[in-house]
Amino acid sequence: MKLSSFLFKRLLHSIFVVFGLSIVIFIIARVIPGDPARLALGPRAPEEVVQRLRQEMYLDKPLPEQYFYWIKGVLSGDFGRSLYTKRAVSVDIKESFPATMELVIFAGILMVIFAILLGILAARYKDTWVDNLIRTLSYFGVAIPSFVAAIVFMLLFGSYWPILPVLGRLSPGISPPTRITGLFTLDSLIKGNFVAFWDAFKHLILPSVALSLGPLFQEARIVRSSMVENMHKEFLEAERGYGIPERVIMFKYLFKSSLIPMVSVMGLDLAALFSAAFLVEMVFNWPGISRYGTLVMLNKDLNGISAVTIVLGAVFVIVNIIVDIIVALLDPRIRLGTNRGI
Amino acid sequence: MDIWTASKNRRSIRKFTDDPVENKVLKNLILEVGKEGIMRDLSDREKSKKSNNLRRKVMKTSKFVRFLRNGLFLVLVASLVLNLVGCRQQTPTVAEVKVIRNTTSWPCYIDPAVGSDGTSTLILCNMYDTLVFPNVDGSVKPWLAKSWEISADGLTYTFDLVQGVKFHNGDELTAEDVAFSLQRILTIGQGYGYLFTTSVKEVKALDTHKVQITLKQPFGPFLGELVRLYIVNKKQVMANLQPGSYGEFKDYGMGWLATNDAGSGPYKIKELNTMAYLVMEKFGDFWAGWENKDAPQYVKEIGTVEPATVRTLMSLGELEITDDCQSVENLATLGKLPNVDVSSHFEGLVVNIELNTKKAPTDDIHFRKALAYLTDYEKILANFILGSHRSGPVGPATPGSDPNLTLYTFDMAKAEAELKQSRYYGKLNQYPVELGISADVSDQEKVGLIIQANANKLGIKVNVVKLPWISIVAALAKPETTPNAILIADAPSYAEAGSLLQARYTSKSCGTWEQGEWLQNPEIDAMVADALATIDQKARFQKYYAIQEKLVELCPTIWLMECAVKRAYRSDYVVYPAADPANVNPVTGYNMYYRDYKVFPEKAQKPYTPFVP
Amino acid sequence: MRNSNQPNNSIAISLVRPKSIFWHNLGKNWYKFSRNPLSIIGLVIVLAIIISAIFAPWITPYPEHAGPFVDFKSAGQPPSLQHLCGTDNIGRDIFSRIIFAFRDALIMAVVVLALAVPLGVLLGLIAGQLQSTWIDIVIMRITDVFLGIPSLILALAIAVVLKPNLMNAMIAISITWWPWYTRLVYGMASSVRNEYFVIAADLTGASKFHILFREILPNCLSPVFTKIALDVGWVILIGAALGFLGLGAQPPTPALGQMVSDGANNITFWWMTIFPSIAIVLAVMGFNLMSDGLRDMLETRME
Amino acid sequence: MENILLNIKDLHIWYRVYGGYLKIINSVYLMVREGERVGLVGESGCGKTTVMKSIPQILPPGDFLIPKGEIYYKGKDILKMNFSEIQRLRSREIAMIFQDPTAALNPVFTIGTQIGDVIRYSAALEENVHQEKIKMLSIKALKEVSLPDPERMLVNYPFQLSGGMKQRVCIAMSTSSPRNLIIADEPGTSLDVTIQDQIMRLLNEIVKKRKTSLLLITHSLGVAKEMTDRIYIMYAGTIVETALTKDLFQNPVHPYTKGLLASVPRLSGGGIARGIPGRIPDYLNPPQGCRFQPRCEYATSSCTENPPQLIEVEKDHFVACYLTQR
Repeated sequence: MKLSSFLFKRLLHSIFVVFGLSIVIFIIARVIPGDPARLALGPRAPEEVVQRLRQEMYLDKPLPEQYFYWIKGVLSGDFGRSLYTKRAVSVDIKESFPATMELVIFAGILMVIFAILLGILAARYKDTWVDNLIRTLSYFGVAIPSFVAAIVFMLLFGSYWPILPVLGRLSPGISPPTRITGLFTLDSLIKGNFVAFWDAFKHLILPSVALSLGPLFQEARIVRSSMVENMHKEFLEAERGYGIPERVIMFKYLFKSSLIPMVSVMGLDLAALFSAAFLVEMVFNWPGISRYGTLVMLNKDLNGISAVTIVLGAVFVIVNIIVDIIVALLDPRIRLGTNRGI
Repeated sequence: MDIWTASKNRRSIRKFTDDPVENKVLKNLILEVGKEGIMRDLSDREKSKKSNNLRRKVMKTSKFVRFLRNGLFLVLVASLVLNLVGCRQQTPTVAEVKVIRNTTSWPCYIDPAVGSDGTSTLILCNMYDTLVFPNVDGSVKPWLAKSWEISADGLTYTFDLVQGVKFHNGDELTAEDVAFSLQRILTIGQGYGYLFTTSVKEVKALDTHKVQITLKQPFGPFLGELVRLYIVNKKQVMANLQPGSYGEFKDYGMGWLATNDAGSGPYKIKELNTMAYLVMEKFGDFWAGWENKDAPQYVKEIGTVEPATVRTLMSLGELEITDDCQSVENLATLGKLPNVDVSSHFEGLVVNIELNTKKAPTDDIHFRKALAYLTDYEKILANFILGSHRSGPVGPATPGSDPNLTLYTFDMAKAEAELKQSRYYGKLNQYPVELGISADVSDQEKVGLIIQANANKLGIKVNVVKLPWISIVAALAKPETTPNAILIADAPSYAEAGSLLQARYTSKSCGTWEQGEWLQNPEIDAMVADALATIDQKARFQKYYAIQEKLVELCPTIWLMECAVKRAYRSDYVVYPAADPANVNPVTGYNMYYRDYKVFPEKAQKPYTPFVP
Repeated sequence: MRNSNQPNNSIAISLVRPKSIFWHNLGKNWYKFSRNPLSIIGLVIVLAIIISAIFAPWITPYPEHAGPFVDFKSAGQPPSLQHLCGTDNIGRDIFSRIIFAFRDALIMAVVVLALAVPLGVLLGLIAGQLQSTWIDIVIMRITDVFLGIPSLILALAIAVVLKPNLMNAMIAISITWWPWYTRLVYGMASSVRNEYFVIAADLTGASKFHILFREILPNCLSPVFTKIALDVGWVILIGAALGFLGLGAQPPTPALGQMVSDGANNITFWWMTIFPSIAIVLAVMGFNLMSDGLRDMLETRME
Repeated sequence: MENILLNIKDLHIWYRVYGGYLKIINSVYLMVREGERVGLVGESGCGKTTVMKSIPQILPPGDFLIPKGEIYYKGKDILKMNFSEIQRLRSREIAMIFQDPTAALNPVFTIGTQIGDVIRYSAALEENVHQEKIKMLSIKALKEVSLPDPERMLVNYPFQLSGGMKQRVCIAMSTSSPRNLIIADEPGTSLDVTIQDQIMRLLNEIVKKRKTSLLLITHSLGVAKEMTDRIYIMYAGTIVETALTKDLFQNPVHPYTKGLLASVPRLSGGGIARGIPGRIPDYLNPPQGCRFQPRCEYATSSCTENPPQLIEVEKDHFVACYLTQR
């Protein structure tokens, strides 16, 4: 009951955010210098042709009206025609989004697993060499930008050590599995096509590692610190005092109470992976929405830009909602509603 | 010590070679040093002390390799596992098909009425047919049109079509289709439409195999232009109309043709991933037949020119021919790969620095000349694209370019002299020169820097600005936003000087990316118009020469070079026609006419990754 | 017990401003800071970067290589004694260029934060003080909208519509940066404003201004300082990312991200990629470590 | 004579901070006999809690240091015990009741889980027990501390209970299985007086019923007077006086004790309480000699030289003060 109302609030709020976002993005996209129609049609297109496109894109209308038409389209899933690929943006996005999804999910899994693992290790063996090692590592890891990692991998595995594929989602030899979810690994598994699965999996490794490297270590640090912080809590002393064994305290009481801050931060980082993907996909030539986004941005394809940003914004918001739900489920104080709203 | 490590390293090399992974290591070590490097080093064993630097290089790389081996032990283990499993699946499942895989800039627009960039052009050439076909000397030969007659006033052209030409879907190609295609491109006006919107008045099908085109005014190179008129299947297009704003023609099939083909060319579309690649398949009953039995069964256009990518594909044997926009360094590296050669030919692609004649300080002719003199052409040629050569307003490879034209040469003294005459001399620092270069081509930066360095010596401040292509297009739309100087490569649309001259220097083309000069010189306009209206080729060419001389004295442009089109390709099993100067076709795209290619997969040396359709 | 004596603590804080705390017991702060050797390492790195950036023209072996300079003869030399990090494909000394690149990187960080922080903090304060008034709502909703999308994407979108150069890159990043500070300060302010000492000040009839800047602000500052130190690193990183896509400083001005991508275009010369990458990592790491130290130093622990 | 359960000898505990160690516990002697109820009384911040936590070794590791001293439990030195022994001690012998129930209960677990685990791992039942038994026992434990509707309580989270209830839950947890020694750290001080009173009564009953010994840590002599047989007066980490409760109240010897007694408001006669001037000294560099000396009205030169030892002034009445030695 209380949870539902909390969720409702949260939902309302995020709808508002996306809406506000759409305005910001629209404004950004529309201040692009130069006549987008002309840009799209190239220099030699006769004036009347350009005029036609302008009308098709409502560029001759005042801004508010343009926005109205645009948002109307967006709500009906129509982002207009990409000036870059000359196709419906929605089609492009449908095509490219799963690729990014797959990459981010994979990276996310890596991130969460290793972060928690390292974090717990470091906390458990606080101030021992294990802890120091992990912490020093994490200081490095955090500072490695995804695109630098990507480039270095590319350099290493692309030319000096060609053991892992560095390009695209599948080797040229292998035909992509029939599209069900659009995630190659998943589809190929569903279809029982293990060759394709293995290939797709190999292609995933480098990009997702490059993507998750930074956040992974950041997480590890947060996990550690939040566990260490809880270690000094009186209830832990109490539980010790009551004679509850260390392992139970460690993996039951300490872990769950430390999980909550972890989850919320991890959610943010998970969403942030989408933006990091912008550069990684460029480097690894990964046909995802982020690469598409970068291309349309660099080519000033305003329909593309606004579509990609709004979509990613929405994803970002949705991820955040999900995280909030998880936190709520973990933390009774929120679930049973004694905390102050959002 | 030196010898010791070298020999040690040799031993290690011999040790490697049985192990698959290590083998790769060795290979890469070889690419790193350049194979002849190692070979020499190996043979030199007894007469040592020689080629020290080489050995040092080997040593260094081997050190690097060793570092990799130690530092990345885990990776190695992982890789072994992966490879083992990998190998099991990599054994070619199908008979090695004849295939050409070719990297190219992206995206491509495969609608004949939309695409006009390099990639689109080469695809269109292969998927669609034209009335006439370009010869290597730039003239045209009958193709879909087995003959034609031109009225005395040079206004009406009547074409007689070949019978029994089949579209990819089996329909017969008729005059209707020709008329429709021309009408369509005229209406849509994108792509190569501009060629015809200026010249064509109307088109009508006289009967099933006779089509008549009427021009607005006499136009000499019209036949040449027709190599850009791709004939689409009217029935098929009309059957696939989507809602659009072209009245009865709805969207004129643009939606459908964006991802499908309605052509009759030697290759038909198989699979198009608009973000990544295009696969074309040989069209079995192509009307002109397949006397070339070794032509590729499949062609894959891979949508990337990213050096690392290209190099990796090549070194894994997943690529037959590269794109033509690789940097000097990368071409050198590619050339060192086993069985890879770098071919070089000219297609009339000229690289110019367009000077804005409507903006200080480049509005002063002396200033422009100063810039032209202080440009170190030799250095640029040596470092931009090797094997290129100097060129005037029109590239020597293009029919109609003036063979004896006197060009500006690198001469700082002259440059200074010109500068002294310019009205900006003495207040140069108030007039910095903005030099725009395309962010997409890495090598362009070099050119910019070379000029910047020299200009600096004369006190001219040059700011190099890297712009994404689209921003360049936007900037050149108005004289005030056009930078003082902008580095742009341009190629003739059809094989004649007139094409470039019209597109580059007539007032009509001001505001397009093709003219950053804003020349707006009525004299030139008149001369060009007159030349183009001349039917007789000889006379026409003479007029072209005159225009080019006139331009040189106006100096609106720093004509750098005609760019060699360089592609790295697998010489062991691919016959790449353009590699032989005799077959080089001056019309852009026709050197990628895959019908003439020969592929022998069985001859392929390792590394070779067969293509599985 | 603990709860009941919290306010007196806070009063103690609010009466002496963090700054003066800092100066008064420098020794103690230094102890707190240096308790973690890593923070000292961070400090060293940061100082090294800043100093080398400032004195770049004097300490770099080839200062002219950061300007309009071409020397194809010595292009693509591997690291050696005369070229510590080798030379790039245009024959410029990479080491010198990295040092110079630090300049722009730092300038960018400073400018961005100088724009974003005051704005963010001010809005946060105001919203926090005038809680649940329409001002608060407007400010915080706008903040939410800006936080509703990854900052890199927004920065990209803004940067591409402007002309690619350093200034615009900085503007783009600043626009995406302020909301974080607004939210941070908002949180702090809205908790601090319920502390006894603020209420006390209110009751004694202190002016809104006084309360805002004398009572509340000082108590929000230490996390802000920490975040600033941290963000310098992140700004450098985002800047590099933009540069990587060619949206940063223009050639021949060296920029870290630009250099990395150039390296990617000339993979034969691995050093063209590796060393700028290391430079970026070092910079970011240095500031991270230092900010950790700052946090240990500034945060006032209970007990 | 009754045998000794807990015997702390010359215990020193230091706390690591900037610039060195806080010598918070400075030679504490303390003894608890079987079935005896002992009070440890002192101002807040004099180190009572530290002593208490040091007994089952639950002081936050790292920042605390025990330079010297022994803590004998049933004749075995806890400080020399290995981990399993300590574990056994915690789970079977000693029960802790913490000062602040809110802090002592894990906020994200239900009462049922927490008390259930205590029972599961307490020695009472080593053989693995099924959920039902545990549930039953927990309910019993909750009933014992007279909490209403225990079944429902099991699924509640701490934040859903009132302070008093939480405190009872804490007691229930520590008494859910038979223990020999209950260490109660100012139970209920964070609650209002009436609740506190109830809690105290409850504790008292349990101790009486179970015949377990009690170490009650409190800052109020009043509470101590009602609940304990013997009292230790602690000041700034040292025991200054100890005696049977009634003796102590009849004739306090140490000036500090006197001060404390004086500062307890008396309803009968007496007028306003007279507090002790000054405050607890700085542990970083405590005053020479007797730590109370700066605040002591009778302080003489000898007090400033070296700390006075505990001297038995009469039976079971020890005082650490030079006044007694004149």
